[in-house]
Amino acid sequence: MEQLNTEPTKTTANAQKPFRMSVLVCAGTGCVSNNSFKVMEALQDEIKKHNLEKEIQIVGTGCNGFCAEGPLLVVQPDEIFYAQLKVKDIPLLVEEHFLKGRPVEKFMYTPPEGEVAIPKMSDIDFFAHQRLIALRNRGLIDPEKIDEYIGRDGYTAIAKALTEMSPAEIVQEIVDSGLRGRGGAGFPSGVKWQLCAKQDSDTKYIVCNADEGDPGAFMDRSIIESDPHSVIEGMLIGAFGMGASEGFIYIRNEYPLALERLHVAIEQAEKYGLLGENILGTNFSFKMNVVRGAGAFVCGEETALIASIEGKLGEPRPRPPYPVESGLWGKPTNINNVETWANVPIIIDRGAKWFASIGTETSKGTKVFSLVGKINNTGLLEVPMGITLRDIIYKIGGGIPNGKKFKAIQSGGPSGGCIPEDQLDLPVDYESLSEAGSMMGSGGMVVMDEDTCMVDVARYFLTFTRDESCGKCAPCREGTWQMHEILTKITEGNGTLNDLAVLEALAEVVKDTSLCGLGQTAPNPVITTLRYFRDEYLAHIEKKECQAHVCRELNTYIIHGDVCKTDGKGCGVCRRECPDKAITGEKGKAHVIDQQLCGKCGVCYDVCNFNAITIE
Amino acid sequence: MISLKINGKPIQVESGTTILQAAKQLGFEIPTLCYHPQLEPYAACRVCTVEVKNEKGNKLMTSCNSIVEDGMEVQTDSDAVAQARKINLQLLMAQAPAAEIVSEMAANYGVGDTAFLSENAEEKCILCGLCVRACEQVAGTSAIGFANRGKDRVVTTPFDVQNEACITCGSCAFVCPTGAITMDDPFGREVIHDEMTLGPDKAITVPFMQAVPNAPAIDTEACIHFKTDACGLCAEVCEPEAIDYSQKDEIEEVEVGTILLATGFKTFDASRIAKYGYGKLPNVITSLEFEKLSNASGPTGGDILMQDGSVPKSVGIIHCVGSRDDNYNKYCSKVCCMYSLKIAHLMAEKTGAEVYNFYIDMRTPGKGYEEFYERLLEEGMHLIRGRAADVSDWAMNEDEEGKLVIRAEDTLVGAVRRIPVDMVVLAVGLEPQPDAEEIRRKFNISCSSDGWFLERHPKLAPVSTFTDGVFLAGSCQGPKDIPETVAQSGAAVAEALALIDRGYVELEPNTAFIYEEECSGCKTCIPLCPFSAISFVEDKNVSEINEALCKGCGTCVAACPSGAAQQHLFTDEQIFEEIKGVLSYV
Amino acid sequence: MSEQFEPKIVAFFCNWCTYTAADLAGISRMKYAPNVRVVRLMCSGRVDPQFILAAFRDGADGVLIGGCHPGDCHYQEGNYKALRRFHLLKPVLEEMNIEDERFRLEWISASEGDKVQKVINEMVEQITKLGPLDLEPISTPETLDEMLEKEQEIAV
Amino acid sequence: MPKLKIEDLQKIKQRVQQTTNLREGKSRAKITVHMGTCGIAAGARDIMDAVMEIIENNNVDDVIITTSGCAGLCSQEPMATVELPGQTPVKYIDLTKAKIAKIFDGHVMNGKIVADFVLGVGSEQTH
Repeated sequence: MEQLNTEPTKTTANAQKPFRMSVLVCAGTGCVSNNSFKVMEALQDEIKKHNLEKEIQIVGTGCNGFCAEGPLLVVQPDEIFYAQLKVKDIPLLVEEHFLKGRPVEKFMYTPPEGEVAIPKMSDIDFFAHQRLIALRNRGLIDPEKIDEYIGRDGYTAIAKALTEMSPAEIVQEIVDSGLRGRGGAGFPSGVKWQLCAKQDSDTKYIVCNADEGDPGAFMDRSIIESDPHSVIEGMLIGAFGMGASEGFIYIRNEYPLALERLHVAIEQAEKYGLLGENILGTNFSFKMNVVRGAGAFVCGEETALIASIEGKLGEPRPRPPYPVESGLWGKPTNINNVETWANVPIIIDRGAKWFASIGTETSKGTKVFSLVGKINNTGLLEVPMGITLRDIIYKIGGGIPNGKKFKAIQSGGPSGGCIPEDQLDLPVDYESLSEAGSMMGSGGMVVMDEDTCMVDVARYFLTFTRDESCGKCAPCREGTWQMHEILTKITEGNGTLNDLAVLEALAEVVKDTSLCGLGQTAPNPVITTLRYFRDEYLAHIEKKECQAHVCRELNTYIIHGDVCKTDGKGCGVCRRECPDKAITGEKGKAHVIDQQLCGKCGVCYDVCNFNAITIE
Repeated sequence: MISLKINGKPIQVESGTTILQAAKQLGFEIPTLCYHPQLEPYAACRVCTVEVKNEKGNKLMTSCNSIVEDGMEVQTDSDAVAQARKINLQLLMAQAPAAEIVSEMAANYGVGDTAFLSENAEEKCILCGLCVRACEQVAGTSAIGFANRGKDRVVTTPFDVQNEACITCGSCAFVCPTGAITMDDPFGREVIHDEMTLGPDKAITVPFMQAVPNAPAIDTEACIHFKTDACGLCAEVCEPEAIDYSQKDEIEEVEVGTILLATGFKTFDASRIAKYGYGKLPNVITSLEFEKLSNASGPTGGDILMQDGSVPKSVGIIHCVGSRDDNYNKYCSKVCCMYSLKIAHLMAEKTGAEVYNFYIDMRTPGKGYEEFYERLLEEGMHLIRGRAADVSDWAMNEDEEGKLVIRAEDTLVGAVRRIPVDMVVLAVGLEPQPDAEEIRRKFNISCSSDGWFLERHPKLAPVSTFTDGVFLAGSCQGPKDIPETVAQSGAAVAEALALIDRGYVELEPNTAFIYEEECSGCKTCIPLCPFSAISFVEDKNVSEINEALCKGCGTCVAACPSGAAQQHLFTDEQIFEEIKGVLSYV
Repeated sequence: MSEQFEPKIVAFFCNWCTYTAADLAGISRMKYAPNVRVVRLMCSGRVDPQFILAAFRDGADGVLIGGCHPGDCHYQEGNYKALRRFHLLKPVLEEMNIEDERFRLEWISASEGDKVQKVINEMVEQITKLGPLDLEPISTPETLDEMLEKEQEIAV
Repeated sequence: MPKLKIEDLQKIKQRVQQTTNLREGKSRAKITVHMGTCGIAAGARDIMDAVMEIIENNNVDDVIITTSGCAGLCSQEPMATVELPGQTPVKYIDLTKAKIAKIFDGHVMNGKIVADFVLGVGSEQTH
C-alpha cells in the first residue's frame, strides 16, 4: 500500500502523471476465482513490454456485476467492455487496442441470441436497465484506495452531516427517504433509527450485518469488495445520528477477499482521521471493530448475531426487548444490513426527496439482487423497486439458457418461496413478494427451468435450514428435520397422502410458533411449492412420477433397441458402465435394461451419446 | 397497571408481568416444560404458546416470556393454540420418547402417539435448557451448557470432559423435568444430596421432626450460596424474610455457678472392623442408620428398604460390634443387646423378614427386658450364640448368590455356620466422644482408663467430679441406657440445685494464710499461685492470701523461705510430727 | 539384725490422684508391701524439701512422692513445682551419699491402682537390697558463738 | 499522518479528479492520436508524449487522449483528431511537437479551430 499523500500536488517530479487510459479489471471473488488476477498480471507485463505503464493504468475494481462473462474488464474512457478473457488473449488486446487504439471485436460480449458484439458497456442489456445507487462506485474505483472513493464524492455526506445537520435531522432524513431494511424483513430503517436515537444511554452500538448466510446470495460480499468505504461512511452517519460511539461489522469468515479489503479500508479511514478520535476535527469519535462470523446461518438473525459478538453461543433470544432497546451487552444497538448502510451516504448527499422518488409507493429506492441458477446472465444487478420479475429474468437476465422453459424463481434464499410463471408480472417490492408467499429476503434469486423438480427444491432448502437451525426451540429444531424426512420419503416414492397432510400441518405450526426468523420462514419453500406446484407432489405420491426426472428412484430408464442398434451399433458403453450389471446385449446388437436390477443411478443415460436411452 | 382480557375474563396486573403469570392469577392453567418460576424464561419448548389479539391482529406468542400490554386479548385454548400445542408435543415426543412428562402432557391434549419419526427410543432429554440455566443462575458455576446446532444439539460440559467447576450440588438433576440427568458420581466425589445416602437431603433442613428448636437451619457446608455466592432461592421464597445469610456462630461467655456435663457418647465407627464390610458392601448398615430408616420422617418414610429400594427378606443383626473386644473396647456397652432385640422385633414386624441375631451373651438386665426377650423367642427369632467372624458377598452356592453371607461359629452347636442374608445391621457399641480429652482438660476433671469421665466417687459421689460445682450426667460418664440416664440426670441436677440453693459456697478448709509479722515481702509465693490468690500489700510490704480464691494446694507454703506462709490442717509442724509418727512404729 | 531387714518408706501422696489410686488398689484387693507409710497432702506441690530431709533424718530408708500426671493436677500446676524441687533436691541427697533409688517421684493418676502396687513393691525390693540407711550422727547444731569462734581461728 | 479537515476532502478530490473524469468519460475535449503502424512510424508516439506533457504542465484534468487506428491518409501522418463535446471532430495532419502545442491551446483550451493545420472537418461514414 504505497504512502498516501494528501497535500494537493502540483506536477512535482514524483507526482502521479495523469494517465490517458484506465483499464478497470473486475477483481470480485467471482472473477478472481476465474483467475482474473492472472489476467491482470498479463496486462501489467504486456503494458511494460510496450512501456505504456506511464500512460495506462491497470485497476482491479470490485465486482462489476456481470459474473457470467468473467473474467472481464472495461477500458475507459472509451467504455469498451471485454468479456471471458483468457491470459493468452491479453498480448493481442494490449497491442491492438491499448497501443494502436483499435478495439478487438473478438473479445467483446455478444448477447446469447444476437450475433453482433456490443462494444459499449452501457449498451449491453444486462447493464442498461440497472440503476446503481448502492453499487454506485462498483467497477469505477479501486476499493483499496480511499482517494478514489473520495474522488467520487466519498465522505462528503459525513462531512455534511457533521457540520450542517443535527443528529435529529439526519434521522429524519432517513425516515423521509422511506429507506427500508435490505436484510430481508424490510423494517423501515428510519423508524429503527428513531427508536435507537430515543434511548438515553451513554453507550450505544451500531452493527453492520454482513453475515449473508443465504446460499446463492453475494450482494453484501460484492458491495464490501467493490466499495467498503460506502458502508463505513453509512455507519459513521448512523452513529452520529443515533449517538453511538462504537460499531461492529459482523462479516462471514468465508469472505476472505471482502475481509481483507474491509481491513485495508478501515486502516486508511483511520489514517485519514475519518475513524477513531474526533473525526474530521469535530468532537465526534467512532471506533470500528470487525467481528468474523463462525459460519452459522442463524447468526444472521439480529439477537443471535448479538450473542455471537458477545462471545456466547449463537442462538436468538425472544423479543421484546428489541435490540434497539437492549442489544449488545444490554446497550441500545442498531443493526442494519450492508446494503442499507451503503444507501445512507447518498441519501444524505442527494436528500430524502430524491431517494423517495425512486421505487414504488411503499418500497423506496433500489434493491441489489444476485441472479443465479438457470439464467444466461448470472450476476449481480441493482434495479429500482417496482421492476417486474419478468424484466429481471428476461431483459437483464437474458432469459433461460439452452432454450429451456422457465419454471419458477426462488427469492429470499432458503427462507423465501418459489414463484411460478404466472406471477412473473409481480412488481418486485416487499409487500407483493410476501403476498406471493415468498419474501424479498436479502436478494438471492434462483431461477429454475423445466428440469427442476419442485419437491426436490423444497427438500434441498429444508436440508439447509435443518442443518442451520440453532436447535434452541422445538418446532424449528425438530420441525425442519421431520419436514425433511417426509419430503425425502416423497422424493423416494414412498410418500402417502397422509404424509402430505402431516407435512402441511407441520409447516404451518413451525411457521407460526418458531422463536426466530429462521424457523418462521424455513417452511416457506414447502408452503409455496405446495401452493403453486401441488400437482407435482401428487404426481410423486400417486403416480410415483417425477416429471423433471430429478428424483432418480422414480425414473425408469429404457433403451430404444432400434436407435441403439442402428445409430449406436450396440457399442456396449452403457453395459460396461452400469454399476448394477443390469444391461445385457452383445456388440452390434440392441441392449436391454433389466428393470429389477436397475439401481436407477442414471449412468447409462449420461454415457449414451446416441441418446438411445430415455427416462419414463 | 395494565388491563387485559384472558379467555374473555378482564384482569389488571402490574406492568412487566408475563401473560403466563397473569393467566395463573385467573386460574387458567397453561402447560409449560422449559419454564421455572425461579429461572429466566427461555421460550424454547413453545408449549406455553397462546393466541393474542391486539391492534396488529392475531398472533401466536409464548406466554412464559411475553409481557402483557394494554388492551390485549389472550386465548389460552383456541383451536390454533391447541393445534400448535399438539404438533409441538408430538415433535417433542418423537425427539424424546422416553420422557414420560411429555407423553402425559400430550395425552391430556388427546394425542395418542406421535405422527413423527423418532430416532432414539431411550432419549429423555428435550433440550429445554432448565439444567443449563439452573447451573448458571442458581448454582452460579455454569459447568454445563449447550453445544452443536440443530438436531445434534446436546447439553454437555466443555469438550465433554468432567468439568472441575461442577460442585455436584444437584440443581440440574433436581430441576430436570424428564429425569434425563441423574446424580451418580463416577469420580467418587462426595455427593451432597444422593437420594439413598442417609445424610441430609437438603442444605436447609429441620434435622429431625423432634428437633429442639424445631426450626430449619442452613448447613453452610452444603449450601451453594456459601460456595458460589449465587442461588439465594430460600431467601426469595421466605415470606416473613426470616433468612439472613450474614448470621455467624457466636461464642457467648456465661458466668455460671455450676456446670453439668452431659456430652453423651459416639457410636463405634463400624468401618474400623474391615471384615464386617461396612462402607464397602451394600446393605450393611449400623443400628443408628436402621433407626433413620425406620423413622417415619426419615428418607424412606419409615419403610425398611435396601439400597436398591426393595424390602429385605432376611436380616442378620450382629451384637457387640466394637465392644467386649480386646482389639477395640474391652468394656460391654450395656445397651446393644436390648436395642438389637428391639431392632429384630421391628424388622420382623415391618418387613416380615427372617431375623438372625449373632450374640455372645444376651444381656437383658432391666425391668421387663427378659420378658421382652422371651416374647421374641416365641415369635421365632433365630439366635446364634457366637461372635460373627465376617460378612462377605462371596457366594459358595446358588442360594447365597447376590446375598451377604455372615460366617459365625455357633458355640451351642459347636460348628461354623454360613447364614446368607439380604441386609446386615451392626449393633455398634458406645464410645466416649472424640473430644472428651479436650473437654476434660477444660473442666479440670479426670477420665477413667477407657475415656469416660471419672466421677468423684463411684458410690459416695457418682454424679459430681473432683472439681466442685462440675457434675456429670448421662453416657459421658459411662455406657448406660435411657432410663438410667434420665435417673442420673435427675440426681446431677439435684446436686447442682443443692449447691445453688445453699446461697453460700463452702470454702476448702485447708486454705493457706500468711503470718504478716514473719513475712519479709520477698514475693516468692506470688507467681506460684495459679489462681492468683496472693497479692502484695504495698504499704505493709507483705504478701496477703485471699482465702476465697485460694484452692488450698499448699504450693506457696512449701516455697516460702521463711515459713511465713502456712496451710490450715497441713502446717509444717503437723507434717513434721506426722513424719515422726509414721516412722515411730516398726 | 535377727530377722530380715524391713525398710521404712515414707510416701507423700497427693490427695486427688495417687492417694485415690492407693485407695483404689485397696478396694481392688491388690497386694503391696506394708513398708510404706503414707502422708496425705492436698497436692504434690505441698511437699516441702525439708519434709524429705526430715523423713531421712528421722530414720526413713526411702521416700516416695506421688503426684498427678502433668496437666492433671487438680490445682493445675502443683505437680510441675514438685518436679522442679525434686530435680533440685536430688544432688543434695547425693552429697549426703543417699542412693538414688531411695528417693523417687512418680506420676500416678486416680485410676492407676496397679501402678501404686508396682512402684511400692519395686521400691521396697530395691531398698531391701541396699540395706538400711546409716547416716553419720550429726553433731549437735553449733550455737552461734561457737561458729564465730571457729571463724576467728581460721582468720588468724 | 495529519488528520483530515473537511477542506482536505475537497483537495484530495481535486487531486484524483483526473482519474475520476477519465473513468466517467466526462471531458472538455477528446484528442485522438492515430497510431496505425504508419502513424507510429511517422512519429505519432512523440506527438502522444507531447500532448501528455502539455496536459501535465497545464494541470488540465478534463482532456481525454485516446489512440485509434490509422485514419487512412498515410502520407499526412502523424495525425490527430480533436473533438469538443457536441461539435464535429476536426482532423489535424502532419503534426509536430510545436504544432500540437498550438492546436492544444488554440482549439482545446479556447475552442478556436487552428485552420492552417486542418485537413478536414467531420468524421468518416461508418456502416
